Amino acid sequence: MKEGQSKGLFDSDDEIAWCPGCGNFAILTAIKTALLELNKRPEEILMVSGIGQAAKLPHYIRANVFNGLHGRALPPAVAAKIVNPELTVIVHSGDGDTYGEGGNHFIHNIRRNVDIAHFVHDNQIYALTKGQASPTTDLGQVTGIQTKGNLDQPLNPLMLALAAGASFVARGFTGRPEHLVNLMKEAISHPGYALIDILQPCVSFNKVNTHGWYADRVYELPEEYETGNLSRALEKALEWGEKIPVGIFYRVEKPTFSDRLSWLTDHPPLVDRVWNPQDAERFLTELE
Amino acid sequence: MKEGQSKGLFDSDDEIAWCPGCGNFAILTAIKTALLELNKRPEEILMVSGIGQAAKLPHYIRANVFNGLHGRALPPAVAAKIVNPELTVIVHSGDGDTYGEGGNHFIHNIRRNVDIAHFVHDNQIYALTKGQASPTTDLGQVTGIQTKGNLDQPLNPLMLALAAGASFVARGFTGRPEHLVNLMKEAISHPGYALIDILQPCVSFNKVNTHGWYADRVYELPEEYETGNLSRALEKALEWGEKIPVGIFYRVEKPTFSDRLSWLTDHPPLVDRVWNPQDAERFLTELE
Amino acid sequence: MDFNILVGGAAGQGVDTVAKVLELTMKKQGVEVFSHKDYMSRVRGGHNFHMIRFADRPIYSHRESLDVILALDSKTVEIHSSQLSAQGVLVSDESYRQKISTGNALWLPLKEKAVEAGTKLTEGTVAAGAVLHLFDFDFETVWPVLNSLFKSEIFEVNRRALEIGYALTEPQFKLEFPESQPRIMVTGSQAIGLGALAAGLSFYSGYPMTPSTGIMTYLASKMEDAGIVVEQAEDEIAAINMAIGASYAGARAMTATSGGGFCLMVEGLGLAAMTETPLVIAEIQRPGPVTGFPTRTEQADLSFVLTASQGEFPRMVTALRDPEDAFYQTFRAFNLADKYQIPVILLGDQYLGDYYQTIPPFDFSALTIERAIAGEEVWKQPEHYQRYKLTDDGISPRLVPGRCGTQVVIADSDEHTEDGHITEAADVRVAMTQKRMQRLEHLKKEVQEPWVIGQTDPKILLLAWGSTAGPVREAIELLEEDYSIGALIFGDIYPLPTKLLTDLAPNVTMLINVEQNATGQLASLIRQEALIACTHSVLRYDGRPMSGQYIADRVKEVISSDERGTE
Amino acid sequence: MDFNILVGGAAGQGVDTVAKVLELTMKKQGVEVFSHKDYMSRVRGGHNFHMIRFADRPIYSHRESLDVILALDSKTVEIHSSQLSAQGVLVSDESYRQKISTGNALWLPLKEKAVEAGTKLTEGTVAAGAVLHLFDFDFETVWPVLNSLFKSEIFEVNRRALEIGYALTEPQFKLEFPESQPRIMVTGSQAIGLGALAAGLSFYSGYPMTPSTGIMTYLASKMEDAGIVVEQAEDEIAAINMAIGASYAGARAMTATSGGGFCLMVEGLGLAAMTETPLVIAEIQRPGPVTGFPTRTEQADLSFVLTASQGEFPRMVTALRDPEDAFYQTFRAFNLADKYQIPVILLGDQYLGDYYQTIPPFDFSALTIERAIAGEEVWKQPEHYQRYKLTDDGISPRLVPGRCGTQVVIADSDEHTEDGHITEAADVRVAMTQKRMQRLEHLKKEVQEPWVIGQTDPKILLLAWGSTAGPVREAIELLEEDYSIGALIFGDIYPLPTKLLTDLAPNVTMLINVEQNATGQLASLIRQEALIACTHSVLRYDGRPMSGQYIADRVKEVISSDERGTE
Ligand SMILES: Cc1ncc(C[n+]2csc(CCOP(=O)(O)OP(=O)(O)O)c2C)c(N)n1
Ligand SMILES: Cc1ncc(C[n+]2csc(CCOP(=O)(O)OP(=O)(O)O)c2C)c(N)n1
Ligand code: SF4
Ligand code: SF4
Ligand SMILES: [Mg+2]
Ligand SMILES: [Mg+2]
Repeated sequence: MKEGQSKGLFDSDDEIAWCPGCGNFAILTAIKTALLELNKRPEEILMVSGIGQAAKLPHYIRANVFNGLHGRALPPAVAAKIVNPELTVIVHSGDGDTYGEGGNHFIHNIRRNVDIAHFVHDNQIYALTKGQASPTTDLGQVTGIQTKGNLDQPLNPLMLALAAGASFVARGFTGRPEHLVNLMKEAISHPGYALIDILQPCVSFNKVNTHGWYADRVYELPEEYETGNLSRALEKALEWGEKIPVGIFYRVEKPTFSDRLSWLTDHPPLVDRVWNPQDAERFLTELE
Repeated sequence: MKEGQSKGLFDSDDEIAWCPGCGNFAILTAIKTALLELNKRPEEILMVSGIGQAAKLPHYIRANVFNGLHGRALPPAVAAKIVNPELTVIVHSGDGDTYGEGGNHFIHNIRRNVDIAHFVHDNQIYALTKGQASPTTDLGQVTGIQTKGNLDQPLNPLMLALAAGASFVARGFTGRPEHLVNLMKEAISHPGYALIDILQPCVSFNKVNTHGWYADRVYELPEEYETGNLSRALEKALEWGEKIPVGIFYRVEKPTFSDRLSWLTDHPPLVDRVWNPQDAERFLTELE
Repeated sequence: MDFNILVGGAAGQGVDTVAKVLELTMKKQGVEVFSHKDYMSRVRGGHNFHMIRFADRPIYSHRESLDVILALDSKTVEIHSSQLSAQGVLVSDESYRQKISTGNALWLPLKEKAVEAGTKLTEGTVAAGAVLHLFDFDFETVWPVLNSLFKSEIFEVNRRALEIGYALTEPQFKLEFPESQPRIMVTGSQAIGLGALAAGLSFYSGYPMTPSTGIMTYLASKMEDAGIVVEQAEDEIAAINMAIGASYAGARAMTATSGGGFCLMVEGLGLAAMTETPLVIAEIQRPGPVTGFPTRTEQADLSFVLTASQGEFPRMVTALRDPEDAFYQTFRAFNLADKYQIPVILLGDQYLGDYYQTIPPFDFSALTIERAIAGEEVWKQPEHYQRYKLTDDGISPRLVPGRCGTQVVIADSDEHTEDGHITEAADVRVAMTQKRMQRLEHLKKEVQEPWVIGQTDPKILLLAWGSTAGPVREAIELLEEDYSIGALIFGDIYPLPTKLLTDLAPNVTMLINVEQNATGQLASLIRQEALIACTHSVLRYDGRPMSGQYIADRVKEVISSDERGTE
Repeated sequence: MDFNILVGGAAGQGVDTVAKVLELTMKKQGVEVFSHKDYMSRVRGGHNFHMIRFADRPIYSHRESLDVILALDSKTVEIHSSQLSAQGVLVSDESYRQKISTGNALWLPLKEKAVEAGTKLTEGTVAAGAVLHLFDFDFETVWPVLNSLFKSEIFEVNRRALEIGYALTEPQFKLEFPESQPRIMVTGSQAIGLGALAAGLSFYSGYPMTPSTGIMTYLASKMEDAGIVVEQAEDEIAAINMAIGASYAGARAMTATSGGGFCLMVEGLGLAAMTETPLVIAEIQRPGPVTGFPTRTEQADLSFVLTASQGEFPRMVTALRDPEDAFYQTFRAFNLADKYQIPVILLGDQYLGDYYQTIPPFDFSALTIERAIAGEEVWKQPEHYQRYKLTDDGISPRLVPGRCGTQVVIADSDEHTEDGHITEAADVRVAMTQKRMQRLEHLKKEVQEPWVIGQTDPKILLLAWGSTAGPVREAIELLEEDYSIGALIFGDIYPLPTKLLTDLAPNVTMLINVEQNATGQLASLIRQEALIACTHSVLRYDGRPMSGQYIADRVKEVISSDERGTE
C-alpha cells in the first residue's frame, strides 16, 4: 500500500440499500481490495454508473462518482476519461443497464476503445424494478412480466464484446472473490476498454441462477489458456450451461482512442487546457 | 409468376431521388426481381425503413410502406409482423440507420427472431447527411467530420449478428445482382430474422469503398461451404480486406417469436381478433 | 365510521402481505377501503408503509391521522407514532418498546408467538390477527382471504399465527357495516390495464419503469387468456416504435412508462402524429428531474407532455383522476385515438397507480369499440388508395395493410403527399399541416369539462387535475361548512376545456391551483389557454401525496394569509 | 444599390460552387452580401437554389424579387422566372429557351462554351463569368476567389471558362461600392462554432443531423489546431451524455442537433440539470413533425424545448437572431451555463444556420471566460466536499474531479443529499427543489430584453424571435413610412424578459406575432408569462423563410383586414 493507504480508505459513509446476501456485496469488497492493491487513492478514481441495484455501487465506495441515467453509464465515463486521462475510470452497471437500455453504447464504446474498466453485475434479471427478464435471462424463465416464460433468446455478452472488437474480455463470479479481484486489477491496468461480466446472484428475484447454480458450474480458465487468440476466445465464450468458464477470455493491445489523437497525447489533459477567447481570433482569417 | 403478376407489378410512380450510378438502384432491381420470382403481390408486402438514402427504397416499389424514424426501422417492422403474420415484412435500412442509431434494436431483434428479412444497404458511410463516418467506415478514413481520419474501429456486422444469435446471416454485393436476388429470396423464405448486409457503393461520398474496390475483392462462398456451423461462420465473417466473401454465412432453424406463443399460432392473426368490451368483463372476478 | 391503519416495516418484512390480509378482510366485510402505499426504491430494508383506511361510506383519499399503527420495526414506531390519534392504538413487538407521545401502545410478544405458531416469518400474520381483533373482525371472512394469499404449504402455519395473534387483543373499535354493495378493489394500474383490455388492446410493448410497471404486469398476467401480446422491449424507444408498428398493422396498441422513459418516447410520439397512427400512451408520473424519487408521486410532467416532440401536431392529454375514471378514460382513449388518428396521452402518477380503492364494478354494458377503419367503400375504389387524402374534416379514411384488397398503405415520417410519398412542395406542406392541426378543433369539441365539486358558484375556487381529485373532494368536504368553496378537477386537460372555467372564474375572489408540483403547471396552462391567472397556489413537491386534510389545512392558511394581506 | 441574383439547378450541378464564386467576388469587392440557400434532401437531382443579394449597405434578409437568374436547368427557369423584376435578366443555356413572363432572357451557349473551355463540367463557371460581367465586376478580384475554390488541376480550365463566359455578356447593372469596411462572411453555424471555440470549448460530441451538422463540421475542421476533441457519437443519447461527462470532468462541452435528435437528448437535458452540470446545447430547427422537411426552416420547437424532460428545473433558452448575435450569445451561453450550473439551449434554425452574411469581424477583445469553478478555499477545507451544498443563492461551489486535492466530487441523478448520495427524505427533496429552482430567479435578472426595432412607442407592435430578426427589420423599414410600427425581437426567450413588452403592449392597437410556425409559439409563451394576448399573427410554415417583403405584405393584409373587420 501507498503511504496514506489504509484498509478503510475507500469506505463510504452512505448506507447500503442492497438485500442481505446479495452478490453485490462481494463485488463491492472486491473492487475496494483491487483498488487498494493497485495503490490507488479515492480522488484518482471516477466511478460511473447508470440506474439499477448494481448502479448504486459507486455510492458505497469513496471516490469521485457520476451516477447518471439508466443505460447511459458509458458515454459520460468515456468522455470524462478523454477529458482527464489521469482519472482511473470504472463503470459499474447491471445487465439490464448495459446490454438492454444501454446496448448501443456498449457496442460502440468497444469500437472507441477508451481506456476504462467496465464491470457488469450480471444477475440475469432486472432487480431494482423487481424482477423482469434482462437480456441475459434464460429462455423460458418465468417472471412477473414474462408470464409465459422469457420469449427472447439470451445475449451472450462475451460473444458480443468479442464480435464488436473488444481488446479485453473477461468473466468473473462473486463466488470466487480472489479471482475476481485479480480480474479487476487486470482490467483496470489494461490500456483500452476492458469488460468483466460478473456473475452476481440476486437472492430476491432470480431463483434460477442462484449462487449454488453458478458455483456448481463455474470453473477457471486454465493457466495454459491463451488469451490472444480470437477464434479460441469465441469458442470458449460459447461455452455456457453445464460448465461456465471464468477468467480472461481475450486480451490484446489495440490503440486506444487517445492514442489516435496526437494533440491529446502530446498536450496536457483537456481539463487543464489554457485558453483565452483571443486564442480563437486566428480562426477569423478564413472568414475574411 | 402468379396470375396477375407482371414485370411492372412492383413499380412505384414515385420519382427516385438517388444519384445516378448509386448502388441502391441494383438493390431496388434485385428486390423487385426477388419478389416477382417468389410470386408475391404488392399488398402482401410490407416494406419498413428508417431514414437515409437506403431508407427511401420503400417509396420506389409498390408495396405497403412504413417509413419511420432514423434508426428505428426494426421495432415497427417486427411488431407489424407479429400483428399480421400474413404480411411479408422486409426492412431496408442503411449502415448508419441499422448499426449506428439503431444498434440496440439490431441486437435485440435478433434475439426476438421475428420472421422478417432485413436488407442493410451498407455503403460504409452516412450518405444522406453528406458523408460522415458510419459504424462500418474504415479506421482512418477522412470525412468532413472525421477530419483526422475515423477514430473508431469499424464494426463487423456479420460478426455482431452471429454473436447475437441470428439464425440467417448473409452478405451480398450490388455488383453481383443475380447472386443478390438469390440471397434475398432465401432471406425472405427463411423463418425468423434474416440479415443480408449488402455492399453498396455510394458514388458521391465514399471514394474509398467504390464499386471497383469491392469488385476486386468480393468472391462467393463456395458450394461446399457449410452454412450450419457457427464457429466456421464466425471465422469466415472475420475475413475482410484482400478478399471479401459474399453469400450465406450461417443458416439454422430456430423457433421464431410467434412459435413460442401458442395463442398466436393457434388463433387468427391479431389484426383479425374479434373482441367486445364485454369479453373483458371476466377479468373483474379477481378484483371482487 | 372512518378508521385508518398504518402497517409499517422494512422492505422484505412482509408489510405488503399483512396489508393485503387487512385490506381484503375489510373488503370482504363490505366496508369501503382506501389503501395507499409508501415505499422506497429498494428491495430490502429502509422504511415502507401502507395506510389502510376503511369506512362505511366511500373514501376518496388517504389521511394522515392514525387509529392503529402496526409496527413491524422500531423505525415505524419512531416515525409514525406522533400521527396516532388520542384514542389510537400502536401494536408492535415488545422488543421495540419505547415512549410514544399520543395514543396507547400494545407491546405484544409478536416475535415469540410467531415462533410458537411455527416460524418467525409469521410475525406479520400474528400482528394482523391482533389488529383484526381490535376491530372485532369476523373470523369467517378472514379464512378465505388467507387461503387466497398463501400457498397451501404455508397456509396452515399462517392460520395458526393469525389465531394466536387474534387472542392477544380485545376489541377496541366499533365497526359499522354499510349496506353491502357490489364492490371491486382496484388500483389505477389495474384499472388502466382493464380499460385497455376492454377496448380491445391486443399489442402492448413497454419497458419496466416504476411506477408504470404495474400496468404491464397486469396486462402480462392476462396475455394468454386475452390472446394478446405483451412484449418487453429493449428500451423505451423500441417500446413506442413497436406499438406504432402494431397499430399501423391494425392492432389496438399501447405503451406505458414514467417520465424518464417518456423522454425516450418523444420522437416516437411525433412519429405517431406524423404518420397519423393511433396510439395510446400512459405516462405515470414520479418526481423528477431524471431519476428523482423512483417510487414516489408527483404531477410535474404535464408541461412536458403537452409540447413534447419537435414541430406541431394535435395530441390529446387526459389526466386520470381515480381508478374508476382511469378505466373509463383509458377505454375512451382508444376510441379517440382511432377516430382522430392521433396519439392520446393518459397522465397518471404513482399515487393513482398504486393505491387500492373499493369502487362499484365497472359497467361494461355501455362500452362500444369504435375502430374508425374504413371499409370496402374505400378500398374497392379503382384509384390507388391515398393514406393522407385531404378531406373536409381533416381525417383521411384509414385502411390496414393486407386487409384492403389490392390496395397498399403508405405511411411516412417525412412531409408527404396524399399518397404517402416524400415531398418538398410548399403547398402540400401547408395543406398537410392544416389537415393535421384541424383535428385539434375536433378535439376541442370532444373534450369533457372538469368535474365540479362543492359549490357551483363559489367565492373560492380550487383548480386541480388528475389524482388529486379524491383529496380535493375530501378537502372541500372539510371546508364547505366554513367557506363558499368549490373545485374544478380537470381530467381532459389538452386541449383544455375552458367553458366552466371561464364561467366561474370571473365571480370568484380566490382562484387557487392545487397541484402536486413546484411550479404550478396547470396554472401555467390556464394562463396560456384562458388568460386567467390563479391568485394563490397550494403546491406539494416532496414526493408524498396530498391528503384531503393536508389540502384543507393549506387552503385555510392561504385564505388567512390573504385576509391578513388585504387588511 | 441592392441586387439579388438567383443561382438554380439540380443537386450535383455545381450550384454551390457558382454561388460561392459570386458571393466571394462580391465580398472581396467590398459590397455587403446576404446569401441564402434553398436545397432539397437529396444529393443529386431535384431543384436547389441560392439567392445572393448584395448592396452598398447592410442587408438583413433575402428577398424574393430577382435582378438576375442564373438557371443551370430548365426547372429553374420555370419555377423562378416570374420572380424576375422588370429590368431583370435571366441567364441560361440556349437549350432551356422558353417564354418568360417578365424581364429579359439571355439564352447563351453555356454548354457549348464550357466544352470549348475544356470540359462540360465548367458550365457553371461560364455562367458565373457571364453574370459577373453583367455587373461589370473586376477581374482582378475574381482570380484569387477562383484560386481559393479550385484545386490547382482544375483552376486553369475554370479560369478559361470564366473568361469565356465574361465575354458573352455586356454590363447591364451599375455597381456602387460602399466605403470599404472590414468584413467577414459567415453563416450562423460557423458563428456558433467560433463562439464556442472562443469560449474555450474543448469537447464536442454530436450526431449528424441537418441542419445542425454545419456546427460540427466547422468545429471538426479546427480540431487539431484548437487542440480539442470533436467526436461523432453513435446516437444523440450518447452525444449529450458524453458532453455531460466531459463537462463534469471539467471541460467546456457542447452538443448540437435538430429537433429529432433533441428528442433523444431530452432525458440528458434533465440529467445536466439534476446533476447541475453546465451544458450548452444548440438546437437548430427544421420543419417537423419528425423527419418533416430535413433541409428547410421553421421555428416550431420553441414550446418543446421550454418544457422538455420530466420534472421541474431551471434552464435558459436563447434564440439566435443572426450570425453576429449567434457568435456572442454562444460565447455567453458557456459563461451562463458555468455560472448557474445549468443547461443553456441555443435555438437556431436552418435559415440562420445556412445563410451567409457579411458582417463586421467579431470583437474578441472584450470577451472573458468565467468558469466559476471553486478553488482551494473550497477544496482545502477539512470536511468532505459537498457537491450540492445548500447555499443562500442556491449555487453550490463546483469542483472538478481529480483537480481538488483529496476531495471527491459526487454527482447523482436521483434526488440527493448535499453530498450527492441518494436520498428519499421529504425535507431534503424540498430544499433541493428550491435550490434548483432558485437559479431561475437569478436568470430572470440575467436575461436581456428584446431588440427594439422601428418606433419605440408604436401603435402596431410586431413580436418576433430568433432568425426572423433580419426579415422583420427589413419589414419595418418597408412599413415605417406608412404606419406607426415597431418590433420587439426576442433573443433570450426563457425566462422571458417582459419589461419592454409590458411597457409597450398596453399602448398598442395591434400586437402581431410574426413567427415561422403554424401555432404561434411565442404568442403562447407571452400569454403564459405576461398574460398578454396578441391580436393578430403572421405565420409561415411551408419551410421557406419569410423575407422582409413577405412580412411587410402580410402585415399590411392584417392591418387592412382588421380595419375592414372593425368598420
Ligand atoms: C429511462 C429509464 N427506463 C427505465 C428505468 C427503470 N429501471 C431502473 S433500474 C432498471 C433495471 C435494472 O436492471 P439491471 O441493470 O440489470 O440492474 P440490477 O437492478 O439488476 O442490478 C430499470 C428498468 C429507468 N430508471 N430509466
Ligand atoms: C434522430 C435523427 N438523427 C439524425 C438524423 C439525420 N440522419 C438522416 S439519415 C442519416 C444517416 C444515414 O446513413 P445511413 O443509414 O448509412 O444511410 P445512407 O444515407 O448511407 O443510405 C442521419 C444521421 C435523423 N434523421 N434523425
Ligand atoms: S434485489 Fe437482488 S440484486 Fe438487488 S440488492 Fe436484492 S439481491 Fe441484490
Ligand atoms: S449519396 Fe451515395 S448512397 Fe446516396 S444516392 Fe448518392 S450515391 Fe447513393
Ligand atoms: Mg440485473
Ligand atoms: Mg450508409
